[in-house]
Amino acid sequence: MDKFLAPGHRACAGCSMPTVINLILDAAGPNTVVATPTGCIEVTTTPYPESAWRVPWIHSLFENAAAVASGIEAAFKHFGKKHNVFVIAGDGSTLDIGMGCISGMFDRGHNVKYVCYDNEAYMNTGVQRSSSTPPCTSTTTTPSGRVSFGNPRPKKDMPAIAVAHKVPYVATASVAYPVDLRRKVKRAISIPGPAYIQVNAPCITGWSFEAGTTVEIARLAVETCLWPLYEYVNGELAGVKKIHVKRPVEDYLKAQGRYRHLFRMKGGEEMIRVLQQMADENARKFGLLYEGDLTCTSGE
Amino acid sequence: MKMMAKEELSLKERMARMKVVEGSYAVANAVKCCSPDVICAYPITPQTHIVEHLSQFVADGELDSEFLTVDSEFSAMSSLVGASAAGARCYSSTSSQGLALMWEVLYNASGMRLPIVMTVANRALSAPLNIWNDQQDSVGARDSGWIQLYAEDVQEAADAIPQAYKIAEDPEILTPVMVCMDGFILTHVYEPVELLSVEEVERFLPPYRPKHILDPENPKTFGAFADPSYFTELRYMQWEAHRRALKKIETVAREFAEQFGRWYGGLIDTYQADDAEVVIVTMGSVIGTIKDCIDEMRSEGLKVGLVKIRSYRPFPTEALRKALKDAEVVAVIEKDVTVGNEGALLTDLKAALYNTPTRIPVIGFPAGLGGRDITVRDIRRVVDKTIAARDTGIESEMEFLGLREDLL
Amino acid sequence: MKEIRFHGRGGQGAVTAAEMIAIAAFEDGRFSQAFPAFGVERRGAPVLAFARINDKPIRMRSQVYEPDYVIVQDVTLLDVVNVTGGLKPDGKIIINTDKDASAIKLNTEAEVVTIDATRIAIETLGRPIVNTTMLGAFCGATKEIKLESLEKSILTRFSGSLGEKNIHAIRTAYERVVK
Amino acid sequence: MKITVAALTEPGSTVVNKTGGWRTFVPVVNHKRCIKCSLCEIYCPEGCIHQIDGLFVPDLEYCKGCGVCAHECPRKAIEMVLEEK
Repeated sequence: MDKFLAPGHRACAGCSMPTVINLILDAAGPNTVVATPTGCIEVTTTPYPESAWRVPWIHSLFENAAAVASGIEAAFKHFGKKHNVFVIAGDGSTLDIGMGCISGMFDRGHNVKYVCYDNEAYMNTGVQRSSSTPPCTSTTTTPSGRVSFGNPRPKKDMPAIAVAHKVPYVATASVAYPVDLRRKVKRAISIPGPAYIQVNAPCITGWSFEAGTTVEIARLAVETCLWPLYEYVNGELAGVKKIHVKRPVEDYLKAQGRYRHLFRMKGGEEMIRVLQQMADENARKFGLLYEGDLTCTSGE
Repeated sequence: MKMMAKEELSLKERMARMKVVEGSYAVANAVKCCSPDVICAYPITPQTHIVEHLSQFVADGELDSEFLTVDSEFSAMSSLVGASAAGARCYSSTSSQGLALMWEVLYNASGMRLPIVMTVANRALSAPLNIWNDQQDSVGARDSGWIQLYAEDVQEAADAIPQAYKIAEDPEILTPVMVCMDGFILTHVYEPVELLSVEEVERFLPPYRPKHILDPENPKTFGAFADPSYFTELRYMQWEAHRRALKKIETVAREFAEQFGRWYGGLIDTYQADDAEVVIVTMGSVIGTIKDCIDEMRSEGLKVGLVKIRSYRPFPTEALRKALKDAEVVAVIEKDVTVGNEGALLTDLKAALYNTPTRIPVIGFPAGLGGRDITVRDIRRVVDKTIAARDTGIESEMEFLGLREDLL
Repeated sequence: MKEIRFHGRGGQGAVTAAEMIAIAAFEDGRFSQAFPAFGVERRGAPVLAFARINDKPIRMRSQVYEPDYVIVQDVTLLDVVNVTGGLKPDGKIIINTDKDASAIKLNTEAEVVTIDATRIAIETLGRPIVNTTMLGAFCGATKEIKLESLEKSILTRFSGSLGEKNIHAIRTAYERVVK
Repeated sequence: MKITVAALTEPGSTVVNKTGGWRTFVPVVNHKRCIKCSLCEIYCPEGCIHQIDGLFVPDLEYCKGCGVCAHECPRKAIEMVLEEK
């Protein structure tokens, strides 16, 4: 069966983003309209006069997709049309520049399902830090250097911000867990009002990992507990993806060029310990482990 | 061009149809009569009364629109981009900083050829913060691809709304329209107005039936990105649409006059200009004061006339050349100034006249900045200076009208 | 053309008063215009509003500099604002005060009319909101608008018993000034 | 081709852009080992692995040779080999 995103698009070989889009649209179905801000999606899927999209799709600006989707939803409401309205947006446009529009969209309670594919930096413009970039990540604007371990700040907790807006459905997901992702999209649609889903979406260029390992990297993020999979329904934690074997963060970090400096620099070990504490805290906070589960200490 | 009404109504007949209302109410009522599907606006002085009246119409069930109380002007225009692409007739209104905050979306709406209509309640741009009227805001947006109409009085600001939709939604035009009205001076004034009715406007303005919308049955892509091999042509198409709008604005104004008996000019209008030696060119609410002043000066034997710019974008180059061909000297009064050059209208007008045989002297007067009142005495000074420029040569091409030199 | 300037304090309804005059004059079959001296004044600060009445459509949009009539809603403004500025010598200034006109010293040749609008307002409306009462006095002192037209105009803004009370206030002020 | 007002484009029209030329390595499927889990089809970023007559086949007109299918195949039924051009 043809996917909703046609081949011939210009995404990097091994990019996770087209897979994320196809999983979303596979779950949402053809009765769906998508708004997308400026970013890799727009540039790679809609080079005029071509478009990869097989659902109606609109791009306006970098920071306004949530507002554009609000207007679409309002128009459909006015005309009595029942279509799913989605935003599919990167982390820069979501956590940084588009924050005001998203806050407004959540606040007004539009029936818009907002999916952020989170590749943790501004990849379209060349891997600059966003507020979704994790600590100790080397980007082109927070490069590692003699006196720097990369990004000094924690990752902004956007799902918590969505929950604080009383968004009825908030979830995290991963490209490595397609069944879970599709289920969450369907659940988001089934609950009236806004929804927010943040999907971990590795970027082969910005994260610098081996060809073919895109999904593997995303899976490691979950298995290390650096990317917890959870759902909030009406402000309550309503489900988590449990981890059978919790992997050490090194397994995730060492597979990516953006953390290479942590294994080479003096003091890098201490930084890795900090990241491990973050993962452990996620495991504790969300209850990611089965009782008595093992934690691997090194490798496999 | 003379009034095109089938039958000119007597003043008494017109008075019988008038009501004294606030300018913002008249505009909101005109918007209501156009039955927009989606309205998005963010409060900013002096535009607020327009959206408050519209909100009340919705609350009272008199207007069936989705009214989005958005988080910013930026979101307001962005939401309308989405709504318009989804097939909705859309309205917003703003002022000053609000328009500036929309700047990025303005280009987007026009580039995507979305026929949104917006009232700009003209106000100065900060700093220093100033809530009063001038036209720096919309003049600053003159290159955004929007059509810009400027209103002389409340009646015109209201009547321009259905005209704006008719122009914007024409499949040959598909370009958003800004209706500019001077903040406070027109938005907050109470004066007699013939209020439009839904039935009348329905006869004038056809329903909006866009050819392409966001529709899962026909899943088009809106807002693709265009590389250098296509961008120029897409801009050219916008530019062509503005050229076609030159005619469309005239046609729609005539159609309006035929049905409603009210004529404000098409692209421009003139007052006592036929035999005028000195012609003032301007736009907006200062025109009324100038007309009174011209009557005075005419009674004193001074051949002064007025050319009113109604459409600033598209710029009515041909119409201005024709209207000014017999003038001896021209003064431009405008409520904006390009810091680093001169008034924007002054530059535009001089450019329009440059490649013509009648390259008459043109001098400019930025006036009314930040709400500085423009008085009859000010207009007289403009005329005196302009006559001097004709008789003894141009002393300075531009003068800030009413500049308080004592403060400098 | 007749031009009117209103001096009040923010919250006293000077702008509404100007609007009421515009509506009433139009009711009389004349053209009119009313507008505030737009500002950011808050409750209590001195404010200005203007109105024009004419037999033909009004095009003039500048502020009023040489009024035929001035209405002062609050006597304390006499100390802080030049209320007679530009007032025509054959014009009138109507001031809300319990003093007699002869006790008011102003730099003008125009006729000074005084009215204890605050007392009338308290007695008829139960509140010291004087804008409508002052309109009754204006109507009586100038005959520029018909009393019935003013009453109609008031009823477009105030309905029910509030409308009736305001009309009572207007008539009281009107009669006192006419006497 | 004439340009369209507002740069509207047709759905799925990127199919004219054959991205197969981007490839260095080509996936070769050992259909005997395949258990038809369809993970390769799900994960393929190009959406160009299709089931044809019961077999999972990459459409080499579009396959960019990223290797995700091979890496994710639980039975190692797909091998990336240097493509001869």
